[in-house]
Amino acid sequence: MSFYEKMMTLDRRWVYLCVGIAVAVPLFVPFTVPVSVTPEVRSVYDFVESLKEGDRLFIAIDYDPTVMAELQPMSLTIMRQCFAKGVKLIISALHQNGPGMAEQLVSLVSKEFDKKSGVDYCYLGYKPYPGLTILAMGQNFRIPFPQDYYGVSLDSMPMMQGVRNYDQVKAIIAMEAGWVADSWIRDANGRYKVPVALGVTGVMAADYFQYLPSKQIFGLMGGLKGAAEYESLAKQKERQATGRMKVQTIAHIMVIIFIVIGNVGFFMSKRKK
Amino acid sequence: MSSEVIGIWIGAILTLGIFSFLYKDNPFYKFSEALFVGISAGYWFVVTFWQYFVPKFWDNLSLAYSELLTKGRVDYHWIYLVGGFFGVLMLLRLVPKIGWLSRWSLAFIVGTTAGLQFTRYLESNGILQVKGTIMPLDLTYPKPFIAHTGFIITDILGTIWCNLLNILYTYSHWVLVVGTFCGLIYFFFSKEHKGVFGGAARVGVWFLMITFGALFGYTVMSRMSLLIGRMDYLFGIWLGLY
Amino acid sequence: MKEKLVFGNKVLLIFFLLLLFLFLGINITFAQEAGEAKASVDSLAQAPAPPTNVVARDAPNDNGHALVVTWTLSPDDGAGKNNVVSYEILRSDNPDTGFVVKGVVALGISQYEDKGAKEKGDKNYLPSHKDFYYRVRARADGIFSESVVSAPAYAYGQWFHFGKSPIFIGSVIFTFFVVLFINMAKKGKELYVRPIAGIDAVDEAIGRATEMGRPILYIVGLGSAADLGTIASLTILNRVAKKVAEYQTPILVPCADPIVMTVAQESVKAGYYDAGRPDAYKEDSVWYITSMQFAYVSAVNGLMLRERTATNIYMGVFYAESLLLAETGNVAGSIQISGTDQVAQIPFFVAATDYTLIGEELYAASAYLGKEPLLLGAIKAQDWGKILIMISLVLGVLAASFHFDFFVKLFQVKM
Amino acid sequence: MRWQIPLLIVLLCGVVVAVQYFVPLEELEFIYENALDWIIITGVFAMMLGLWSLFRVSISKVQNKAPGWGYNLITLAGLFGMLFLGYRVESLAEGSLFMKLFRYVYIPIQATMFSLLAFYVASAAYRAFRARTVVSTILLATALIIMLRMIPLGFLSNWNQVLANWILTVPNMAAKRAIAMGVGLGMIATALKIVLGIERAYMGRD
Repeated sequence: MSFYEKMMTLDRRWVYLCVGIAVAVPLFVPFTVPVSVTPEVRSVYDFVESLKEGDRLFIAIDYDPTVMAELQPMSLTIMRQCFAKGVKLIISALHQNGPGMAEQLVSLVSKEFDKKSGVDYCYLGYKPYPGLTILAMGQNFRIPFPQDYYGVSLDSMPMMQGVRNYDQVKAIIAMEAGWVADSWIRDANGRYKVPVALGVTGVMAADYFQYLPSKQIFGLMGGLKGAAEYESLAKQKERQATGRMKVQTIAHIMVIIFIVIGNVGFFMSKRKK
Repeated sequence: MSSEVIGIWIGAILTLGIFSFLYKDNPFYKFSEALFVGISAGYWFVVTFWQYFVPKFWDNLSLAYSELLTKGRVDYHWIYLVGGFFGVLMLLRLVPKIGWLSRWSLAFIVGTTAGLQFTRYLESNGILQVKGTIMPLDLTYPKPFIAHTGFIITDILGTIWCNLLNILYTYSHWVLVVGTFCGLIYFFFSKEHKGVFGGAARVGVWFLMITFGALFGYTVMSRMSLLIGRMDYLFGIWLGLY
Repeated sequence: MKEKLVFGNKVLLIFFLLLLFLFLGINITFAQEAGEAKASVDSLAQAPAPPTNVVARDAPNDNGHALVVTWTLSPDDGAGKNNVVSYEILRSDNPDTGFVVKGVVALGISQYEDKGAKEKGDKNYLPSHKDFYYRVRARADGIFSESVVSAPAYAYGQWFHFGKSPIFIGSVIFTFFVVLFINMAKKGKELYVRPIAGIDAVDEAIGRATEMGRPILYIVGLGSAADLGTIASLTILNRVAKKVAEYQTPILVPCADPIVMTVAQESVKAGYYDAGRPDAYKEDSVWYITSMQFAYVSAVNGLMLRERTATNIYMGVFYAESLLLAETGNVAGSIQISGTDQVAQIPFFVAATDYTLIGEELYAASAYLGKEPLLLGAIKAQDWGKILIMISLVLGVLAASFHFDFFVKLFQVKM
Repeated sequence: MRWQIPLLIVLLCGVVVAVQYFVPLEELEFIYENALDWIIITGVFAMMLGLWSLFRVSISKVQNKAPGWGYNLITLAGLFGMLFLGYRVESLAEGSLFMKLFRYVYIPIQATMFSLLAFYVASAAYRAFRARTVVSTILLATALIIMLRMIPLGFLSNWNQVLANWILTVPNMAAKRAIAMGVGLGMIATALKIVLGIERAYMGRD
């Protein structure tokens, strides 16, 4: 059997071994794979980076623990970036199973930066009817949320003085696992003209690109890859998504290498005949 | 040692047992497989029994029975006996002479679900798909984000590529309609795939292949994630290496 | 057994015609006079003007436990003071008192369906044939104003769901096609069906297994007897079993669902019976393993390598296990033929098996393999269904391109 | 009798359920909802047939000392162990030995079986994705375009992303629709054949 024919008929166990190594080794060896940053992620990052101390940003955490792996890194990175710059955050959680998870995240990051509820951030929590809540917040945050998640009145909070509705926030960055994303685009951006950027799961990403050219959203982060791109821009210490993405990249390269080997073998041995 | 630690060890050893199948079939795998089959069949029976049989059958009938005893009236919960009747007929298969009675149960299940699926799929796979495909053949599909994303169009290749993508996006509706149409022609059974008709069927096959390739490529990521999860279990939770 | 329809086609046609008449004969219009709604101005200064013209009527196309409330938007909704945020819908069975909020809708919306439960015990129970009154509130920031009470309305069930008319018409047409072509087939008209590669390969694959003296493995998939793909697969199994019985090759059918197992047993037994060898059928050739997806797969994978099956046939409903099965079969060097209606799994079967029946081909195979005229008639009906779809597509796309949207409305299904 | 009654049941059940879809009356809904419950109950009874089948096949291998009968013994041990431990409803609560077996034996094996797909996806791609014909080249090319999204290629990645999005939303959608319509027609034809009593291989012969 010629060399090229061998390339075509490698024992499957070699393939298995290489895949195993490709997945296992990157878990141990610290190295980075460059992530090519797409413009739609960069525009989110550039926007957050352009915020000044004291500016207010609205972050929507509308997912539940089942999609944490993809969306949590985005929320985490953006919140850290904001707190480091002294940007004040208003955070809502409009997914039924999400508020507890979002609360953990908020308290974790606020402790890291020693930020205080009501002064540096305001966690609103959950209200049913997301579409209605989003519309009502366009009038006044206090309609759906007279108090925050912890039961503190919004009027008593220093950071909420003079903050009525979306007019007083720079933008909304919404982390979405479902149709609530449409409501942010249609209601918050469409009706109240507040800039919206989305972080969505990998499967949803393809459906939301269409809102970019019409500027209905000014940025989009899709799945693990979008999260890894954002992490590579933010250059923070903890990079959950990058770690996972690194393994995915190596594994995909491995699969592609095998496809190439098979095809090279196929063409070269055909040419010989 | 806590039961958790023992459990993790057992899980890890069985995990390795299944992985060993990649090399070749061996006693280690056979053991894991045999245990897996037994436990899963037992688990499934127990769960179905407590979560379906008891609440749906037993509880309803005991309710009917207690109504009869206390109030002396026959209430509608006795209707669950019909399910039990068909169930018992099913078990009659084990009695060769009257085993044919189990056909009644099969007839009931298959007939009911056939009636159910008939309207359901006519709607979801027929009417709604046609409605979704009826779209104006205009060129207003959202353009790609070439302008938006600031592609670097410095050389000729870049320009050609950008124009190509633009054309693809511009004719999206055409491609969608033509693709669906040709795909349907491929599935046409009354005529041999020859001539113009065969050509259209061929285009249909191309569309099918694009879909299959895309689905395959798309799935690789989620399959790799599963393996990463197992590696985490072995190296992280079991061995505690990171 | 006589291949005779138990019920004549004429009876069926009459039945459907009757249904059609029923559908045309029912009077659908039912409207109630709207109560004159006077705007009651709230004492508070910033309150929006109340909604007017509140009308309640029975919700159409339902089982009689819902009412639809409509109103004219408050003048301050999107205009005027522009401070309306939402509307609240209140209901009571007494026009004077006892109004409770039943629902909330966003500004700009002037309709609400008050859907109650049909169970008496439910706290959301809404009885049929009982009068109810409605009020609608326009709510602004911390303040609201209320409309006057609507005229009474009661809910009742309907005899036909008009929102589903397109589906009804579709089912009448398709049933007509099926009955027509089956009648033609019965009268002895030759029906041509083009060769399908995967189906022709089945014979060859059975022959190969016979030559090698090794068994054939037939996997019905993970579907239940409620899945039509599984029923199609069981029909194919019947034809395969007949050929297998003729060639005297052993067949193995491990199952993942007890009901499917019993049906598969009948199906295989029938195949042996058709081949004239009912005594050669072994009850243990069709058995049950477990219903849990991956446990089932692990057992089947072991089986393939240990029994060294020459031919593996996968037909029916498959999920993620498709590639696990097909790759292992590949390792074992078996000839593999697959077919599924699950789009997500077709790519893996295409990549890892020798022949794949794609989507509808699975259903065609069940008729084609037997070459029974009655079943072939159904394939013709499917083709006519496709012709009808293609005509609708062409006309619809043309109509839509010239902005006649009536054509799309023909396919509008309202639930 | 052996044939007429089952075929009558099929026709009656099929027509009633299909008509119920168009007639929203409460009375029909009641029958329909109960019929679904009856199917579930029948299914639970049928489960015993399944367990009996598994038991009989395993025990006959053990009795005949067929090759590998020891493994059948393990299967039986697992099966009866679970049945024994699950004798009361409290066994389904977290922390019982029943649930521990599920968690530490069933879940790891299940997840590992599933993860074998990572290896199989690679070996299937290696073997099948060869540019032999036009059709297989199209298959190969689209799979590559979609997979390349995960790999950093600088500015090429952006272009590839745009192309991949188009493939996923346009031609992919077109073919999926065609398949869905075909499958739908096949399904409703099969359903009709069943209800009309033309398709009856599933009931066997005498």
